[in-house]
Amino acid sequence: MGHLVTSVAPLPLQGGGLGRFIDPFVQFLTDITNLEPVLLQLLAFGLLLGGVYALTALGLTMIFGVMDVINFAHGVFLVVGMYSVWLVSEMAGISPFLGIPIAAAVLFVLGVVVHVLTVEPIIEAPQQNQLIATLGVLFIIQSAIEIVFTPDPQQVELSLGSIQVGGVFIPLGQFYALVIALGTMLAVRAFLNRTDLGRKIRGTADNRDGARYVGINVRRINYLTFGIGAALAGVAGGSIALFQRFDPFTGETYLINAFVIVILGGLGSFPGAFVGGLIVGMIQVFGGYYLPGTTAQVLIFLLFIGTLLVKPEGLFGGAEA
Amino acid sequence: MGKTLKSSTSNRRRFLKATGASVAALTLAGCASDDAGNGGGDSGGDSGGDSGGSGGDTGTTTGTPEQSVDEVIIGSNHPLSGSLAATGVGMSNAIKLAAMRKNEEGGIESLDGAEVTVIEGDNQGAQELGGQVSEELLSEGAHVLTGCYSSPVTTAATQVAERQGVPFVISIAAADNILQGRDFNYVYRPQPPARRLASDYADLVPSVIRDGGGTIDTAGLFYINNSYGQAIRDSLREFLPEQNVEIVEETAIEFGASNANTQVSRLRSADPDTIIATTYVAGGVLLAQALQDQDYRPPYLTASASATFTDDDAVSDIGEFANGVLDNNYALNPTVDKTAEVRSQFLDNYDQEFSASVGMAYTAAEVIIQAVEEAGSVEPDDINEALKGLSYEDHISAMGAIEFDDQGENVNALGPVNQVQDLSVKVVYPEEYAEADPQV
Amino acid sequence: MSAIETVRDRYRTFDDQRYAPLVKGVALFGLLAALPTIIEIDVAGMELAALLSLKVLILTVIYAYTAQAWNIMSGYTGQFSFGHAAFFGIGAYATQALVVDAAVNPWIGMLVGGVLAGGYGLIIGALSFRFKLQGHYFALATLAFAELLRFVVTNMSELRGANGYFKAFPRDYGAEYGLVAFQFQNDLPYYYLIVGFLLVVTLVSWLIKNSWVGLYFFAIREDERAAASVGVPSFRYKLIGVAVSAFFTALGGAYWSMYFNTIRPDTVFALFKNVELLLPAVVGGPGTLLGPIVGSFIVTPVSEIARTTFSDINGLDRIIYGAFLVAIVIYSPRGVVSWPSQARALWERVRGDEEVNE
Amino acid sequence: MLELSGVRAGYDDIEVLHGVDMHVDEGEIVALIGSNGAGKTTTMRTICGILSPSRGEITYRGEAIHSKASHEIVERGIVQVPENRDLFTNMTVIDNLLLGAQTEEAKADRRENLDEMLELFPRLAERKNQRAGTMSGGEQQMLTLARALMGEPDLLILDEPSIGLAPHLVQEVFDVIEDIHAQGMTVLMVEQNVQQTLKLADRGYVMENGRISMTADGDELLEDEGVVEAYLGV
Repeated sequence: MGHLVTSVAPLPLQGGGLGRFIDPFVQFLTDITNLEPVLLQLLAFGLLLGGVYALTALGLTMIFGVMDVINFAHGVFLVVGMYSVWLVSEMAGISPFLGIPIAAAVLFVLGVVVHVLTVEPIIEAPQQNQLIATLGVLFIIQSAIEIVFTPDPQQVELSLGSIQVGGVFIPLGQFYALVIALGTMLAVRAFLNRTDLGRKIRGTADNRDGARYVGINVRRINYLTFGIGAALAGVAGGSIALFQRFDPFTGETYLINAFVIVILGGLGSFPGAFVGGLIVGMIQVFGGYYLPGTTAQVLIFLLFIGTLLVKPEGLFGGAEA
Repeated sequence: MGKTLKSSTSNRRRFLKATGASVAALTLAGCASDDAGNGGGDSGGDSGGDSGGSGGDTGTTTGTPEQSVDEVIIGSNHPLSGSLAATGVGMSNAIKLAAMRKNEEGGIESLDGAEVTVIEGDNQGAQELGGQVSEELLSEGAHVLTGCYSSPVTTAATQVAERQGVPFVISIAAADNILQGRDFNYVYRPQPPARRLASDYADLVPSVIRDGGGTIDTAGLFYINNSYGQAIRDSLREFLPEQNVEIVEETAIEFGASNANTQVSRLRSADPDTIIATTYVAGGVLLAQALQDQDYRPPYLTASASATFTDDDAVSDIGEFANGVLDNNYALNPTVDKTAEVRSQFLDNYDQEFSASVGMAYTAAEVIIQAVEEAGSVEPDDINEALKGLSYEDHISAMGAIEFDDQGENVNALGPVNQVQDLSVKVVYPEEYAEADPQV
Repeated sequence: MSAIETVRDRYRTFDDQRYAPLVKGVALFGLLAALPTIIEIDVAGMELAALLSLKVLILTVIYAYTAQAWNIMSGYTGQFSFGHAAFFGIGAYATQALVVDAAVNPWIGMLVGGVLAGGYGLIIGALSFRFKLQGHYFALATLAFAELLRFVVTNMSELRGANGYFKAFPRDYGAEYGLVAFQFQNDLPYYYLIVGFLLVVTLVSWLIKNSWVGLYFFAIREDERAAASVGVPSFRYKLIGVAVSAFFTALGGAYWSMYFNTIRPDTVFALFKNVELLLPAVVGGPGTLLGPIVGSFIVTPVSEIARTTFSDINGLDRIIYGAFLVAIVIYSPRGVVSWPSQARALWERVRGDEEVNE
Repeated sequence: MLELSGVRAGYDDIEVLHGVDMHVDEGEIVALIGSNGAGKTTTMRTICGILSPSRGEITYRGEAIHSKASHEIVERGIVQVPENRDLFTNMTVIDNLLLGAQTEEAKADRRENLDEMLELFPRLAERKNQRAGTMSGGEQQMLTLARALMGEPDLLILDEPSIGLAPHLVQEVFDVIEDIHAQGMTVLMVEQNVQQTLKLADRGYVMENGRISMTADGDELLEDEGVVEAYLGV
């Protein structure tokens, strides 16, 4: 791979004064002016990572957008999706790809149950109560998985490898996840825009009181929404299981990034989630390449705060879901 | 709260937990019921069963009002639930195994065959529970403590032991300053801490490569961005230049990251002679995956204190690509027969991998047992004196006799060099512990 | 008149007296001060200490303290902060960085931390309130400010990166074990110290609640627009709430760092630290003086009892604890301290019905 | 047709309605008037199940409906034009109208009804693919009314249908109300435009402090001195 070795990033020693903030950007600009081939590779990685992140945010944005509930259990829903796919492929010997719809079904049921038992009774209560209720759900499900499947990491036996397109490597596992993310996004969007139920969900998201005045059964919309949101988490978790080892605690890192994406993209907005995912993915990839340590995450939170302040409705906020 | 107790009780102070390793053994058999079916011929099951009847009865119903010298209680303070539990449970099991083996040999000789009992506490990997669990184990009658895997938890746990004047032998806790400069009188660490592991890397790995005719002038670090990763990184920065290895690239991965693509791109463009990985199991797997995905491998793929390339499961998950990786970490000593014996017993009993970490915990338990044997007493101060003067050679870790300095560090602690050969992890250097020659 | 009613009426008469808060406060803190002794009392062969050790008591009071501090901002002004770990961590880090790197006495470091946290709170508040963030958006913004610090500190070698600090010995900063050094050789003084902290923050909270500042706070919480229309400078008063709350939360972080010996970005700035700090207030009753204290004496012991009772299966205690959280917010959305008044209301409704029927 | 007896309701701890008694008969237009804060909107919200009464009874065609959810009340034929409109502001005019048809019957007819509404309100036809939130206040009010009519109500409840509208639009709204009443729809309305309302109404109720203080025919109320003084500003 010698042809790629044209730029050696400066040694990013942490604690090196102001230079550590400036040098990476100088390096980045130099690489751009030199049209370094590595930029194309990073772009591809950013796109792939962004796709995975977008997928993890879809369910959250749906529940957040329609019901105005911050679902802390979303991360552990992802984990249930991972274990579902793993169980299906390890125990039943079915292809993990077929496990993904099964994971969605499992999560739909789980989502409805969780909603009816914990969120519905306090849907009108102060928001912090819902937050704590879903936190309780997180503890319950996470520990239940831990007890049943042990805390040991698991892995779906599937080596997908990578392909090379014009000098750019594309890891296939993440590529499939990106395809699934796009497909899911389009499918859900079509469902919301073209079906009666979808219209009711959008209406409820738009104006809950309005929905009640026209006679929409808001309770039913609530549990369906929660179920669909959870099912989307199932799809996301199942897709992640295609390329990543996981344990009962894997969901937590995804959860925070999913919040960032939901806000970046705008509550309830699916294209927004996609763009938000791409932004976070790109920052992580380019930031990870040029900046020392995990400083990229600092940028992500700064962007998050900036969005909240300047455009809290998100990039796609206010637009139709 | 001890795992050996079958009935729960509201007063743990009065109501001592199940005594006698016989009960422990029974519980173990229960846990590992799968193995008990086919592997029950193992002598441990029999002897446990023999004495179990009476011992179990008296143990759970009456308890012992005072410390008596017919049993020695080791308190194991580990994360048995939560995100660290995957390793923590294995470590605690290893400590139970050490007790069981001692009891099979007839118990503590110098105490007329007193049995070794292990009581377990779950610190959940939480700093605020470290001290609490230590106290609980002590109030349940533990004579000596061990733990805790996570360094902040260990700090809290050892503090309690020190204040109460009870010896604490650290099973694993990597942070250097747990002991160094703490003025502890009761805390010991057989394991090489982070700094020692990194310095062993610098001392050993380049010479292995150079002796084999290879060149290692530049290195790229790949580390997990938490305290353990940063501690190793800082020490490597200090020690590698002394061995004429220049660090030309550093890249960090976040805990729980989904891939290592960017990091590998970065390492790839720096193209060092070696990549040095310092990660938990997951991070190393991601590294291997991303390296393969980008069709890149430096001349030497190495690791320092990385859990990945000493973990049989991870190595088999990674497959072919793992072959040849050089890793320095604490390791089991393959040159003594006892290692294989303990390993197979552990696998039979717990259906878990006997990893280097688990092995280190096993050694910590043996250190405790040996100290009690030499003390001939369960008095904390007697055990403590024994630990101070201890020189324990008959252990299964790949290091010299375990002897503690004034701070409680093992002067002979060592992180030898392993290599993955034919998908199995082999110690290759220093020669006294090597089971195979390094392939460079 | 039944005996219960007599008692109730007497209590009401007492409650109206001006000295009532003082008497209640003295009784409450007297009880807290006596707790370490009480738990050792042997009743029929059982000690409370078997359930609640001194360490658990300390933890309980720490969280009562932080929840009380959180309550000043979020309970009183209604601005729900989900990022108090930021202030907690700043307090811990300022104390340790100064004591370890510059041999500054931890009490001074603690105050520096308090001021820094107050400043950070003002920045968060000024930005958020200027841009009119509310509800979930405000909660997420505060969370982001806390997470931001976690990653900043992790990547800053000046603050020892992810490795964090180990507490120095008293002799390293020219002190001896004791109050001045903020270090003790056993837990009991630590307990009384945090009870003292709790007393101070509760007093401050009470003073605020019973002053015009508190009146403004409540007005803002109930209806900010209406408050503004009658001339309450809501922006300024919300900032006061944040700053006071941040300051006291930082002192809690300082205490934490001295008691637990070591801090790291992923212990004091942890994601779930944000939850732990405020949970007692929500469970007990946000916006009330007693809520955070009562809440903490429920949350922490319940988690502790679950842990010790269900220890046979690792992780079961978290299931119980999670179910408990769900149950408490469903059945008592306004907190445990509302139980007596709810019971009274129910009682009066029943009686009211009887009167109507007569 | 609709009867409220002893209805008490409110928000959280604050009771707003202290026992409301009123009724609406089939085919009537009934007006509810009163000063701000008297409890008119609370009454409307309680009838439609947005709030549930703490005491008292609401019956519709002999069936108790006070503990029913809002969608069940809509199913029975009561549809409201709420005071603050509660439109789906991010959705198109068409979507808003389609969402108005929730009952089975309304759904079956919704294509026809849609055409009818677009005919009835030409402004809406012009903007049918525009987002509701981008329209003017008058257009939004038309849309709210049209959305309610899409539900094919038997009893239409109007809460301040002319609020904030330009005078010529107010007249338009009243014309529409008169029109649909003429087609046989029962109407219960709250209006600040008291004079015009009472002229239109068969009967009126005056509400004060959460209670009905008087009731009479529309014309009688218009002549009542107290009412004239309090609500007509003469």
